[in-house]
Amino acid sequence: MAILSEFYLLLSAAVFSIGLYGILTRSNALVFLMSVELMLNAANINLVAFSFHYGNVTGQVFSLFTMALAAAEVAIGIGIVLVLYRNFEDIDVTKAATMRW
Amino acid sequence: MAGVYDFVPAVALLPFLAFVVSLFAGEYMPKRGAEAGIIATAGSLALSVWTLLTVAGITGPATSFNENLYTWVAGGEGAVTLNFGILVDPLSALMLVIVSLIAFLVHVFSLGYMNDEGETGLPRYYAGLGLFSASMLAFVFSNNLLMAFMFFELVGLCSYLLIGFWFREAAPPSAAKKAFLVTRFGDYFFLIGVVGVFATFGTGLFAPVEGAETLASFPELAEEALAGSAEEAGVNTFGYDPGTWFTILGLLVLGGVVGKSAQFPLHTWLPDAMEGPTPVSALIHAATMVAAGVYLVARMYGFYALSPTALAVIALIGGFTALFAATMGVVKQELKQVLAYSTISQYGYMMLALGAGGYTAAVFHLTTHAVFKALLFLGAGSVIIAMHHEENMWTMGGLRDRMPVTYYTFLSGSLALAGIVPFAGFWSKDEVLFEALIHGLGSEGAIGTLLLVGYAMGLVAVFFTAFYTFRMVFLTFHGEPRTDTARDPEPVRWNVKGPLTVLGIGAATVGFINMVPVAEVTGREIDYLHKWLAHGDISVTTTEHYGELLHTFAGVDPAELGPVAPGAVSLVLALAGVGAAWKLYNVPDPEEHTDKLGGAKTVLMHNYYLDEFQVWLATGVTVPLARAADKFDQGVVDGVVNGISSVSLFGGSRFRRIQSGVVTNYATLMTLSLVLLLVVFVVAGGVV
Amino acid sequence: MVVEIGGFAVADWVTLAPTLVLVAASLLVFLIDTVEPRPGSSSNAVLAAVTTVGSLLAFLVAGYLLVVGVGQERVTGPVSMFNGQLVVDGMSLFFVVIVGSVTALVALASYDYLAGEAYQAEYYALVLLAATGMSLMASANSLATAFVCLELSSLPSYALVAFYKDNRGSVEASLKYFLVGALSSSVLVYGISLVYAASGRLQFGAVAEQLGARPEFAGVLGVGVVMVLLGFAFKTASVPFHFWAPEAYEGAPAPVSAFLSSASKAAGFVLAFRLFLTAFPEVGGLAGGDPAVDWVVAVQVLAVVTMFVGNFAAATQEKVKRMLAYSSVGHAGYVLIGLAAISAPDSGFVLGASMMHLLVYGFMNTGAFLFVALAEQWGIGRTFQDFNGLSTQAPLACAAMTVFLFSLAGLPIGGGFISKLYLLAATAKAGTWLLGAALIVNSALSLYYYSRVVKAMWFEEPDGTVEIESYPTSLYAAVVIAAVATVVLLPAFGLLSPSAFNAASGLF
Amino acid sequence: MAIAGPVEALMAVALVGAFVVFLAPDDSAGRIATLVSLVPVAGSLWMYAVFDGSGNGLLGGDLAFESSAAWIALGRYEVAWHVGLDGISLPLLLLTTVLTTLALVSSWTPIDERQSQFYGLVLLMEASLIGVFTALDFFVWLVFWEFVLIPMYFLIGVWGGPRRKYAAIKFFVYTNVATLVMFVGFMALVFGLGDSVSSFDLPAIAQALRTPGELGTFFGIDPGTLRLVAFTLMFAGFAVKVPVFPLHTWLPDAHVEAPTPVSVLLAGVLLKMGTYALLRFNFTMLQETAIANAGVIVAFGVVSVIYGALLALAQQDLKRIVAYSSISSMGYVILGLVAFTPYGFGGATFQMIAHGLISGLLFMVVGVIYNETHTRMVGDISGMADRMPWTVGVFVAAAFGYMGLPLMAGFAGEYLIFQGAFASTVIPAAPLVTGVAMFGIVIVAGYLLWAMQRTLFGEYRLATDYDVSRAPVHDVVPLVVLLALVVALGVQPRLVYDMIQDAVNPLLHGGVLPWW
Repeated sequence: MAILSEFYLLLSAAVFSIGLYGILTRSNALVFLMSVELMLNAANINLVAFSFHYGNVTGQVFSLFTMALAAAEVAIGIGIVLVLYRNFEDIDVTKAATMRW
Repeated sequence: MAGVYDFVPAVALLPFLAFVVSLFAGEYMPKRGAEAGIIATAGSLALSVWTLLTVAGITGPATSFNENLYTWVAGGEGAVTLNFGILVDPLSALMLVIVSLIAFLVHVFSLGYMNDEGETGLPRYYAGLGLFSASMLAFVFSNNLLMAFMFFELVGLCSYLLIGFWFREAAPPSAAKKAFLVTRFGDYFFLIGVVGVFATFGTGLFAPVEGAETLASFPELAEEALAGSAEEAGVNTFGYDPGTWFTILGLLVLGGVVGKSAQFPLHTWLPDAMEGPTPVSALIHAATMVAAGVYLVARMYGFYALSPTALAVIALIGGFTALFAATMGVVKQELKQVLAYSTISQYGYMMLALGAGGYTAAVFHLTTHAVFKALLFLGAGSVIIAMHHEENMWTMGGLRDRMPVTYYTFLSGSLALAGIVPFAGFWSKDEVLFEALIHGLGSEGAIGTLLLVGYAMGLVAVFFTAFYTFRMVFLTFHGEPRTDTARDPEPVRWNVKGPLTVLGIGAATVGFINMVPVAEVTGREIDYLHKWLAHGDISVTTTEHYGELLHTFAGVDPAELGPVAPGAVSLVLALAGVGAAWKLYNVPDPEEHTDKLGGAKTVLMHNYYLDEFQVWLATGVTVPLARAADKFDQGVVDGVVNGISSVSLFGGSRFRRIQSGVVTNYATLMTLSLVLLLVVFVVAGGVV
Repeated sequence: MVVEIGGFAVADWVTLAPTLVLVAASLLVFLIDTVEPRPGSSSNAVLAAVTTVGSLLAFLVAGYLLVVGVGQERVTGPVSMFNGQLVVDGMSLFFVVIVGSVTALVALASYDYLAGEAYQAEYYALVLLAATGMSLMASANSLATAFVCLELSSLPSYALVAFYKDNRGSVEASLKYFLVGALSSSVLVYGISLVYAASGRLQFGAVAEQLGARPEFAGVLGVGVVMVLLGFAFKTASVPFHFWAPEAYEGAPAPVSAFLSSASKAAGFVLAFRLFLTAFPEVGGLAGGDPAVDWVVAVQVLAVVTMFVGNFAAATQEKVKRMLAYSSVGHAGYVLIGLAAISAPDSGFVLGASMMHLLVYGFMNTGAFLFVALAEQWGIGRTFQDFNGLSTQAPLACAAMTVFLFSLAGLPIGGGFISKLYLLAATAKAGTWLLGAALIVNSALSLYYYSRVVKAMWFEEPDGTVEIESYPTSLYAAVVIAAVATVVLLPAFGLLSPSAFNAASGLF
Repeated sequence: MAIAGPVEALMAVALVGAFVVFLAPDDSAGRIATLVSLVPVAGSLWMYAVFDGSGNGLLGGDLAFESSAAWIALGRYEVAWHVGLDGISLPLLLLTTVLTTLALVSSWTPIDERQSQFYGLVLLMEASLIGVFTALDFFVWLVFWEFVLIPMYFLIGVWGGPRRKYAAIKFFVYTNVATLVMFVGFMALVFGLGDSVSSFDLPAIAQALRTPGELGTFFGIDPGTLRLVAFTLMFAGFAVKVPVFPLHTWLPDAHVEAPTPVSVLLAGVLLKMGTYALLRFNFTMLQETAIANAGVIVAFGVVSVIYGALLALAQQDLKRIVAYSSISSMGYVILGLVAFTPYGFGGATFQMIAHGLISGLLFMVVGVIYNETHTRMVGDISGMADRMPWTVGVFVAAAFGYMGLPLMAGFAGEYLIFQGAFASTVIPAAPLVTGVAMFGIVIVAGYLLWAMQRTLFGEYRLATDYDVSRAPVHDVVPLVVLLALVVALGVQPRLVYDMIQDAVNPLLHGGVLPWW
């Protein structure tokens, strides 16, 4: 029996919210990155689920793109975290706050 | 054909040229520009006399002249055209002669008063005199109200320049300022009046201009409007009853007259104006500035004659001023101050005459006054030269023997001023009072009563006039010299004595042009001035016409009364004044009797506190008001502007703190705004 | 598919030539650097030349295509390719012109700016790749390509901001940029997924077709649309996803700031225009009737708030570069008027105004940042006071900066005057009085803070401690070219405004 | 119709000249700039001599030196380069060119640093001022209108007094906001006209707006309200420039801080932009609205007259006095404009010229005294007539000109305005209102006479230790030229008045007004 698409929506919303929660509460750059991954994957859930719902593959294909881009983003992100550590001796994102106002 | 009228503009242009020449080339002339002025005013005098003769019909048939010469602004359709033009009729021809004569004599006298005294800045002085004469002459022959106003204002400018001639001292610039400002205040009303007259009638012409299409004058139109309906006459009375509106206009114009002719309550500038060089005072008082006001009323008498209210106001102002100023003249200690108040007083008489329907009497008094007042001032100038610029009469005394020419001419002027028969002032003042009396008696209703009140005040003033005049004469010339300077005065030269002599003779004789009582008694037609003004080419500016207007519109009519008895009354009063002065001051060693006046002395010395009042108006009301406005402007109006800017910048400086620099806060804010947008636009379904 | 360009029949992908040029240039840069015997030793001049010429070529080609009418109504109509994933029309070419010109200026300026730095080739390559992404964004016609292009432009940008990897400012800027960017892209992609959930399509036109005026999942769609909107707000540095902008622009190397604040913003806007006007016109109520998702009002709100946030924060800044950063946010608010006032009967007028503003903005804002780059080169400091009396030493550059600033403020010294008034007129035309009022207030405020720089440069006395020794040629050239372009765009506004208007009208 | 003509030539000379001067060495910049500026003077005099326009340029009159070329398309609206002269613009053009040259000459003494920049900026300003008074397309006009601010900002900010920066930015932002407000108002009208106009051509728009029924409903705003809104916005925008109470506070600051030659141009020409625009826009295009609200408008004018004069009375700084009195004088222009009579419009326009010359003269003469004494405070100097007789002579003449002395230009302007306003059927209680406004002539006499008495006369005294000598010839020449012009226009206003009258009469014809 097919699961109603609405449930996928709920699931993805939950995953998205978890990711968002992580971003809001954690100051570790790596956790930040992971949370972003969660949010991206929430989108992927939707894409795949509704691809199934509509019976076209557009969504599924797009979710592949999303994953690839997520990986690229993380690659850049890790690089930045590296230089962050080099300059601030910490990967706490709240520490890098010299520029403000 | 080139007649004299083609040269009338030159009457004013010549002194104007003198102004230019003196100003720019005076420095290089031996007499520092006086030459130009003397030649020019002599030329003006010659032309004026020629004009007078032409108008009188001596050189040919008697004619008048009224033409527009120059379009100042052409309004095109729907707007009046503003012209400059020339009106030469008996009145203006007479006035031209008086003005140019006095101007000429003043120029000559100035050689003695200014050049011989080694003054600096003479080119400026003579330039000022030239411009003064030019403006006044142009004012006199103006054929419309706007042109008259313009030169009237220029006269004011010149008085400013000349009163403030000694600009390095403190008092003259202040007096000059006051003179201009007070008269400007009057001119403000005058200007409204001018604008109003043009807006009402579409013309400011004093008399109709004949031509291919006859241009009506505004007094005529007003008459038409009063007689018929305003629409028919093409007159816009702005929703008022024509009579009321014309009265308003007349009174507005009168504002300028009151200012320039130093009538109550705008007379305060005139005593201060004594700060100017004495020849300038002579010019101002006798023939130019002060005369301009009265002349203006005479010029547009056809308009005033339509309004009983305006006439009553004029008469009352005149009568009151005559008395009021005379009382102040009694206590003054400086020679020129006495003369100043006498001027105010005498112009009051003229106003009284005009208000009372005595047009001829006013012109007559204007004429005689011009002569004897110029004489008195020049005489005073001569005394001042002799006294090394000391003006206080208490430092003089006994000058009679030391400067006889000055004394006798001055005496001639004083007798005229005091109104002693047969000197000029007697005839004219007598006629003024006579006219006031008969019109007061002859007119029905309130105006008659008011005219009688004016007459009464004028009559009382006769006594005071005689008293202060001879107080002045006795203190200055009689008795023993009270100072060393007075014992050994500086001699004066021909250029002082010459003008004095001419005027001295004039003061004694000029009254003969209109000896009404004599004419009445003898039955001989020697009231030349009456005849002169009664007829003319331009019928609407004749006294015949004015008489009709006064009768028809103002209800002012003469009573049947002989001139002899009233004349005798005023003569007795004058003699009483002289006698009182004789008693008090014609002693070897006179003393001040003013203390006997008690509190009244203080009031009189302070000129009834009117100066203080006006100064208070300026510095006690206007200046604080201006300061308050300034505070308001800086604080509120500009404060709002600066406030907006400060608030914005302060807001900005607080607001940017939202950019806290901590990236987690950014994420929070982003999330919050996302949620907010979702709530508003998705859950609530939009802002509306 | 075959299209005709200037009389020649060519394959449709040829119309993507500007983008291809950029790609080729970036590959060439990599190639040059690779064949160098020692890593990192390739000539700065060669690299800069390749980048400049490449982007200039892209600019020229795009301009040529625009002029001959490719993709426009008067010739062929929009050229759609790859199943409608990409489209070349007046709008895309117009924005490629913007991106190309900005990139060329930035590359030119970078030659001096990068002198002596390491990793030059990477820098140029990243610039070119980001430019490629931006130019593709102008052509993206589906949510998928949109996202991909957007990331293609974003990812190199993060790296570029962090170019000075030993500089704390640069790194911090990059970190914030990246983190905000990552969050934004998650929001964007989640929004895309919701739109997909509501419509089952990704291609813009198909989405619109599928949704109609009364979509089935209006709630889901609404959330999706708002999230997509915010995703683009990141790219255009609009409130509330603008937080990265002040720091990124301040910390990044000045040419990169110029690049991001001009080109990247423009690219974000073109995508937003295309997406919202071709995918969500009916749900937004543009075709009449009540909107299902009132994104027009949402954009209006964002526009007003963006203007106020950007300008008010800029008003009291101490550092010139940061002031420019905030002003860049403010300008995003102005440009948003193009979408916010879109409901007018004559929408091409409004959108054309936004496009023209972005075009002019490309020159004047780039120029202003490049001037800051110049100042950084001189080492005179970053605050307003540090600019005191600069005009006595560098009058030409200061004159150019004055042109930029006044043009940004909307004074008739450059094209910014007409484009801003065009926008203001657009608000009047659309009857959105509130937007107009906000524009006026903010424009006034912006004049105040822009002229603070002018005041410092011209009115104040120099404190005498700063001696300018070098006059870097290429940086100067870039600044002067930008200034000339800004000025020329005033009289020459009319050469481009019809293109913008037609391109804008073509979207409806 | 040519695509370029003498107007462009004048602008080009000033513009090119500006850049030449920018590059010229400092010590010759003043001379070069003056020489350059003589070309526009000669050109505009030539235009005056051969002027063959008639009627009002916006209402279908024949324009002289008209040229037109397509420029920008904004949507379906065409912006065209369109310039031309009618009887209103030509006198103002003359005023601009003459006053610029004189201001340049009068700068030789006080401007002693960064001369080439100074003179270049003045020429730049001249170019744009020429544009303001000749442009007939709204956008073209607007470009020039706004561009004027830029050189002015620098001229105040760089060469000004102690608070120059404050004054410059205040002027800058204030007037800029005003422009934007006005712009929205005008655009609303243009868009409200809908399909009947497809350009920003001022004559076309003016004629469309004067055609009943052309203005349609715009976003639910009915035409009457739209007119009122647009009128208000435009009036507010222009009122800042004029300036009209309460939008005037930038003016005293700008004047006081600006170097004298700049004050001359500011008072002489820049303020006239405001009244010129009011005449061209509000009182040409939206007459119905102006007439309906005449009471309010005239109140602004009258309050400006009296309030400005009172403020002048409270000042101690000579330049501030003149600055505030400008507010007063420009109030008369408002009074004249709202009268809707031939003399009202004509007098207002003439007053622009007259006030331009006289206030320029007065500023210049204050500047000459300042050059020698380095103070402008009334309390600091007295008896200047002793040391600088000719300069003081001009001062006195200028002051009396300002007070409205007959046979000087100011009187002609003011009198015509009064004449026009008094008979107005539009102003409520016109005689009374006019009478109240006229009281300004008394106050102006009060403060100018007071200031003259304190500074020029009395014993010579100077609070600053400068060696006062007679002013150099090149300082005095501009004074004399201006004075001569003031007198010439006072004696014969028709030198320019006839063409003005010809150009303003059509404003009263046809359209919404009955012709009276």
